[in-house]
Amino acid sequence: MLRLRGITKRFGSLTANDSISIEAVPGRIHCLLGENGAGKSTLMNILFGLLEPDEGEILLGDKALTLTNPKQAMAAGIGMVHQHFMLIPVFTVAENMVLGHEPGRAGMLDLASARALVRDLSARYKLDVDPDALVEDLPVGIQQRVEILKALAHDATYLIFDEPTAVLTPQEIDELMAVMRTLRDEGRAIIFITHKLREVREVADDITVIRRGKVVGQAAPETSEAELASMMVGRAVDLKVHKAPAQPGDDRLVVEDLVVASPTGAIAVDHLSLTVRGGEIVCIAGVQGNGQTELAEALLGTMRPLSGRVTLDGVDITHSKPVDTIKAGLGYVPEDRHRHGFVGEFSIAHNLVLNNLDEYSKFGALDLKKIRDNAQARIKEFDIRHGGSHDQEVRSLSGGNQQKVVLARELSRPLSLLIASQPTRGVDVGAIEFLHGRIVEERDRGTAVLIVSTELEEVESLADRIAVMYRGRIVGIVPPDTPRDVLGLMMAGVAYDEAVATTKGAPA
Amino acid sequence: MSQTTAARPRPEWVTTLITTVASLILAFLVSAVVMVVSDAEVAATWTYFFAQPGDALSASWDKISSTLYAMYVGSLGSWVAITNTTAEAAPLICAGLGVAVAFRAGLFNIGAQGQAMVGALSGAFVGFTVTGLPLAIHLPLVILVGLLAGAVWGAIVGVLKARTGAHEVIVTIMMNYIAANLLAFFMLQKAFQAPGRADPISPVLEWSATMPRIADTRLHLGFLLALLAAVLVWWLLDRTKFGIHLKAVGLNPHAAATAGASVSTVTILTMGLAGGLAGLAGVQVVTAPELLTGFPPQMTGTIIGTLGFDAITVALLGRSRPLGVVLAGLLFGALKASRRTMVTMADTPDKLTDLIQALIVLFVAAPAFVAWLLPFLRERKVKRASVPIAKVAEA
Amino acid sequence: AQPPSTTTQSPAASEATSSSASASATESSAAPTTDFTACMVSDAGGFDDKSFNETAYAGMMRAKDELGVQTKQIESNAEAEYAGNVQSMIDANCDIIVTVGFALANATEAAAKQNPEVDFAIVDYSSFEGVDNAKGLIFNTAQPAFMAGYLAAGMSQTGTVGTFGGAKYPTVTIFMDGFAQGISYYNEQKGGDVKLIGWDEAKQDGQFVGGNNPFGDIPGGKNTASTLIAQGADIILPVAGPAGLGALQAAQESGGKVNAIWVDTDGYVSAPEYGSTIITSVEKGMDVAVFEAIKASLEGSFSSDPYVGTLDNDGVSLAPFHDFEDKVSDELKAELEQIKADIISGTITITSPSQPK
Amino acid sequence: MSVDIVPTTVERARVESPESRTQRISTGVLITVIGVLLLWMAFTVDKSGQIALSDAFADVKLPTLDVPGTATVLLSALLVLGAGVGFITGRLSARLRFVAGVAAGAGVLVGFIVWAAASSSLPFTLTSQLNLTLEYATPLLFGVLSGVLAERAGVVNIAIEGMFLTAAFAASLTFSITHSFVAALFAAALAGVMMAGVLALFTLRYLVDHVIIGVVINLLASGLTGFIYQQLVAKNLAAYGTVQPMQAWRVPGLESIPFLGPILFTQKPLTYLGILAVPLVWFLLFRTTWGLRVRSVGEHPHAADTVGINVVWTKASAVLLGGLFAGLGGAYFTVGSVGAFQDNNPTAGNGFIALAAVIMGRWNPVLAALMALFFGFARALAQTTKLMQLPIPSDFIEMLPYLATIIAVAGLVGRVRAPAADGMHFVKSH
Ligand SMILES: Nc1ncnc2c1ncn2[C@@H]1O[C@H](COP(=O)(O)OP(=O)(O)OP(=O)(O)O)[C@@H](O)[C@H]1O
Ligand SMILES: Nc1ncnc2c1ncn2[C@@H]1O[C@H](COP(=O)(O)OP(=O)(O)OP(=O)(O)O)[C@@H](O)[C@H]1O
Ligand SMILES: [Mg+2]
Ligand SMILES: [Mg+2]
Repeated sequence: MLRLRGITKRFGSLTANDSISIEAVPGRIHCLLGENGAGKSTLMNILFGLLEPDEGEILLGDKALTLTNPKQAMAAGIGMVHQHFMLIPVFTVAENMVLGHEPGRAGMLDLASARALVRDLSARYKLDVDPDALVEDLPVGIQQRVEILKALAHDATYLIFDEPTAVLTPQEIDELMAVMRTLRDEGRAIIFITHKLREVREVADDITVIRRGKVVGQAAPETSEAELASMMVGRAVDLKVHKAPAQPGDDRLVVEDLVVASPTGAIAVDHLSLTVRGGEIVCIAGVQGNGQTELAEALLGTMRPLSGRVTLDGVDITHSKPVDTIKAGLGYVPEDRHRHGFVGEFSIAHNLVLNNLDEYSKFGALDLKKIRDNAQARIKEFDIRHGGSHDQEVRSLSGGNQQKVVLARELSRPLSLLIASQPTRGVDVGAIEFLHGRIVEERDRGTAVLIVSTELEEVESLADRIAVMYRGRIVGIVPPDTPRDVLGLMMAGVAYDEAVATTKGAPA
Repeated sequence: MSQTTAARPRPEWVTTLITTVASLILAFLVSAVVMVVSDAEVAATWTYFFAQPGDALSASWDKISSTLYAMYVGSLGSWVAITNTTAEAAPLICAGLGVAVAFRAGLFNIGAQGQAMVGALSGAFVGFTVTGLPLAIHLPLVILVGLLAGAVWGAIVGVLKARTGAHEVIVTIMMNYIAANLLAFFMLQKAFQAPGRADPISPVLEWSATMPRIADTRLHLGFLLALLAAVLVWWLLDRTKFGIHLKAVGLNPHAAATAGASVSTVTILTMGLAGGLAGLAGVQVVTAPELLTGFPPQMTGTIIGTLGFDAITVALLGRSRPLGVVLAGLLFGALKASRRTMVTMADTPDKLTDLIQALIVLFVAAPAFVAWLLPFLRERKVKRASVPIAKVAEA
Repeated sequence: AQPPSTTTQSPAASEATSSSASASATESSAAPTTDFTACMVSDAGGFDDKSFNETAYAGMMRAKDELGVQTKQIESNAEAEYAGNVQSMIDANCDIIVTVGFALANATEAAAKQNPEVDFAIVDYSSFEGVDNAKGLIFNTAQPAFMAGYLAAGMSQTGTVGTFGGAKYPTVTIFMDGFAQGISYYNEQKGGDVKLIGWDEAKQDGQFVGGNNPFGDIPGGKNTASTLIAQGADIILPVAGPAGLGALQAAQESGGKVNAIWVDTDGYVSAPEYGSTIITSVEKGMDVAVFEAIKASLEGSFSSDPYVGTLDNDGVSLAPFHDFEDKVSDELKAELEQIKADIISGTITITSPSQPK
Repeated sequence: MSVDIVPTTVERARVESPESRTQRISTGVLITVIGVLLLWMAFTVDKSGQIALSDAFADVKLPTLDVPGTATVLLSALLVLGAGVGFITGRLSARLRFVAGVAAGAGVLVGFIVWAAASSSLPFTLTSQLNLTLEYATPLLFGVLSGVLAERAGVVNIAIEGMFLTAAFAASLTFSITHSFVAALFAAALAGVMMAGVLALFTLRYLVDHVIIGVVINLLASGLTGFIYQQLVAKNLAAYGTVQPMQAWRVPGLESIPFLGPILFTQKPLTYLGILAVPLVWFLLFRTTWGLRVRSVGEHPHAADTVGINVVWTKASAVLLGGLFAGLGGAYFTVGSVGAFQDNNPTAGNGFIALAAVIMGRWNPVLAALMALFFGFARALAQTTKLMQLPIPSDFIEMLPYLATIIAVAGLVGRVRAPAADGMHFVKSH
């Protein structure tokens, strides 16, 4: 049995872990719950030797462990799947698998046995991967598989899974649950972190809830989702989006036969056609990496389509540059906000006008007062929490507030089309409530709204219509009340009718 | 009460000021050590330090103090010396701005050297071939031509980078060599040579193409132009849409593109601007009058010296901020101005200034190192009120 | 920009110059007997260029040793420093200031006009019109180079000889012109067909080390010489300052198949490690000229008439053959004596656009 | 058990993306323009060109080839034009395009060399050309390895020049004192490692921007060597500044192979060392555990950290080994080729050219070494043809290597992908 006792970790003045005690018992799955930034990953990183605690101790049996390095953790039988991929994209699966514990004599790299190791492991856990594939060529689901195999490679007794399901399809999640159960039955201890309460209820043997770095309680697997959510956040949360039925108007965005290739030449969007009307929300559901990003970028103009036609309110914008599509009324919330959403080193005020500078200039010079006034207004309107001034760098804001800056910028000018990719990824529950409300408000103003999301919950609660995307094509457009199993199968490329038939045939 | 005041963290600018001053002092200290160790005569006195410590100490002190005094005389010791400093600083500031502007857009412009060469060559050419114009027209024309030539030279790099993705570091290095060869070629053409001479040396520039100066000093219009350029660059970077786009491209090109900035246009214009500023620096070199002669040095193949490379150091020390570049330019200008007196008054090789420059930049760039060397500079451990934001690579 | 000329430094001179090369203003330690100060400003090469700055410097050092004058000097690192450096020597109360190289002409002229009480001398530049306290020191090196060309043509086994310069300056190409004409003269006299590569006299273009540092680039000099050797040249005249040392290395590596003729000073003395490959040298007596100018200034006999070094006044000359004393035939030696006499008497005229007028 | 419906790898139709299309067409236009130029050059010559296969003083004289001028240049021009048009029309498969690229390169070379030979009364000396190539490339080979090693570990290395310079000085000084090549090389390597140590210390420990510290090291090297030279060496050249440069070493037996012998087997020991070091570094990087770790810290240091690799030391080891190579390369500028250190910038920007070769060679030691050779070849070509009195001013011929490099990076190499974490700071945190 592995026990953490009184672990405290501080980052400057922030106490990420405040005297936390939990334990991992072989043969049991222990779920850790907590909102964003609660300190779950920090605790796990301490357990894996990546961070050293300021106070507290780790006990294996009744022997105290000093973990200053992952090597020691691995030697003690601990394995970890990290929240963010810890794979090297340009290495092969086999190379990633053995990195740090390379087989071979006298410093030589023995790739043959690395490959054999991969094959062994994937046969043993029925997780199929090609040892010679480059990780960057693999879909995220398979990359996650590699991560899991990597954690299993040393035959660890104690396994940490830090949010492994965030990037998986429902089917893949089922598969992972099965693997976890197998591992538990083999007598391993698992610590499992997830934000999806459904999963918790499905596999957990024990549940611990953490809030602001402190353990706030234990729960039984039978506890209801609403109860768990309020334990996490510390107040009652309304998980439902309230919206009136859509009043769709004219076609605003019309995409016909669009083909987009990635810079490497792979067809990412494959003869896709889609129409979004004013006053409706169309959600594109799909597993990450099926062309959603390229579609959004092609609409914005940062990628050049190979063929096809895009019109916005009747105006051809197929080959328009971002500067023109933005002028034409396109609001764009990118998927990866750190990379595409804002300039971290710029102030909040500047980021709030970044794509609309002409509006805030006089005779070529910036109108500083207008920019400042705008910042103050938006900060108030969107409740952007900052450290004191609108001159603060955006990178010093928390993730949720960064996302609010991006949305505030896009929603503060008249739009004809709003494209938002993963608008609430990594945002806490309270903020999600608010942002969803704003998006619905934008719809009700007659704007065409296109949401790209991999979160089925979000898709279901926002969409007026759901377009399921698979390998660059729309597999089908379905109403928002379509069952999850059907959506899941469609996201794996199965056509609607067939998916309905399959789920009927084999009730879950 | 006093307890709370002590616990308040220093404002950032105070910390910056302290470390910068400490860096300067450290750089001079280390240079002094090198100076003593490598001077055979002085070093010899240290071999019998324990017998006669006075000798070693006084010899070392003489060496160091005479050098420092000579440096003071050369750079600040008189009105003329001060204007010598400003005259040396002017081209450094301009070229430094050229490097700095590119840095802000995420471009490493090693090409200020070549850009200054073409700027100097074309400016000088207009300066000695065109005759009969009044100063009010001729000099601006010379400046404009040199600036444009530099801009074109820089923009070529921008175009290649934007259109083909060619790495600007490679291209600017190569463009430097090409500029040097072009310069050598033109200096052998009759049209560029002083009348009656086959040497690669140009005629003296027309009086009307020379920077006006305050009589009997080296304070000339060029220095004001350099300051003006710094103000303009500041305005452009901080107060215009283009400036925002430029900085955005430097900090996060993806976000800039998403926000509607054209990364290629910004790249081309920035390299053009950078080249123009370096070209202006070249013009400064060939139009600034000498104290002795009253006219500028004649154009030759190597007139630019190492200006373009010094400019990189100036930009780095100035942290790519216009004000920083001006201050760094003045500091390095003063060091340059003191080289002559170092040699004539203190018998110290003028290469020492290179060493001092390198050490200054090193210490300024590594505050953590300075704090390690001088632990007493460190702030007393207090619980910070604000969480420091280290730049953490996103996984 | 650093004009022609080459290495040089006799062992004795090298003692004298040993402290020189430091870029420093050294007060003479050899007990000055007078408070007369002679000063020198280098061009961009610096006094440690093993080349003409250093030769000129050696002249000043000789004045220090033999006349007991005090000395000061300053190096220039770039063109933009010339005027300032000359000014700093005026500020240092010098009595005569020697500037080295044509590039300093304007600064020297202005300084001379503004400071009539100071004497000036400039190496490789003629006197200035209407300035009577500045003396030009120039050298008709085409004359000994003519002799060297004749000699090389007579000594070549392959019938091909080569030359190259540092950069295409008149002070460099004058050697090459003289050399080329010497070879033509040999072909004319003997009906020979000796070919010169590296310099085309008619086009006034040829082979130069080039680059940013043409006179200091030893690898460049060596590679340039290698290409000449690859083409069959067995005698090479490098006119490239220290870069010419590369040619000596290339010659040495050929194992006796290729030899060289040095310029500026007697290479056998200044670069003894390559003595076995040096047939002779085209000497340019800068040290003598500088010494004489300082002496005249000290003695009050200074005039602004240009000093022109010629075969006649021994300002330029062909150095002894040293190791090649036995290999040069007596006949050839006699012919060279005759040529020298003919040049002095004007029977042979050498034309070069770079010649001092 | 659920069905495995997710494919293991993404296999999708591949087409030409707009980016690669632009790249292909600009390459094609570039090649075509050069082809047209060659075509015109073909008609400026009216005699045959002579290509000498051995130097004038070689022990074994090989015949001089007599190549028809106009015809050969014309043929090369057509080859180049064909390749260019092939690129533009886009009819070529990827493999054919590679072949066409190589053919165009060969065409340009042959065309230019024959044109030069035919325009001149002198033969083109091939042996000397190739010898000079190695001469110029030797220090670059070492420099390139230094750059590749550091940058593969994620440390941007613009300090190669500074390492060269310090090592050149150290080698010269040490040889002057000890008269031993071994000691000189040892000192040079040590100097390189020390400069690399400064780079490693300040980038890894004090988190200084890699570019800044690189520039500082170059300046520091110039200041230190220059100052000590003026203070110490110049005052006693006999004791501190006399170096007998390294002589070529003939590989017994192999040196007498006609043509190849005088090129490949009559070189300085440092040249052999440089050539051998390339496969060695390749082997270290791609076939050893250490190499895998070095590449991992250059791509994703946090991932390496999570498997227990000591990121900082791994990076430091690569940078230091790079310093050792740069040190050997630096020695070439003094004891390796011309003798004593001169205070006139003896390394002449070669460190920067090595850096360019690293980028052009896509951070791969073998490709980068080939780029170093390419650069050496271009400089040698300028040197060889300068003598031939071509109808181009020699200053323009000297631009050849630099123009060729720009054409290569702009037209052929294009956008390159650096190691993902190159230039980033590693702070332990998750
Ligand atoms: N290296 C660090 N330096 C400073 N603060 C940190 C560091 N690592 C984490 N934090 C902060 O500590 C807190 C806890 O972070 P942690 O990653 O453990 O949260 P989490 O519970 O895993 O959240 P999520 O659900 O988003 O993964 C956060 O506020 C985070 O910003
Ligand atoms: N590496 C770090 N160093 C210092 N402070 C940090 C660091 N990372 C985050 N913080 C601070 O910690 C606080 C919480 O940040 P964090 O990004 O974890 O918020 P969050 O709401 O959990 O967002 P996300 O879900 O995107 O992680 C913020 O005030 C932020 O400034
Ligand atoms: Mg978080
Ligand atoms: Mg986490």
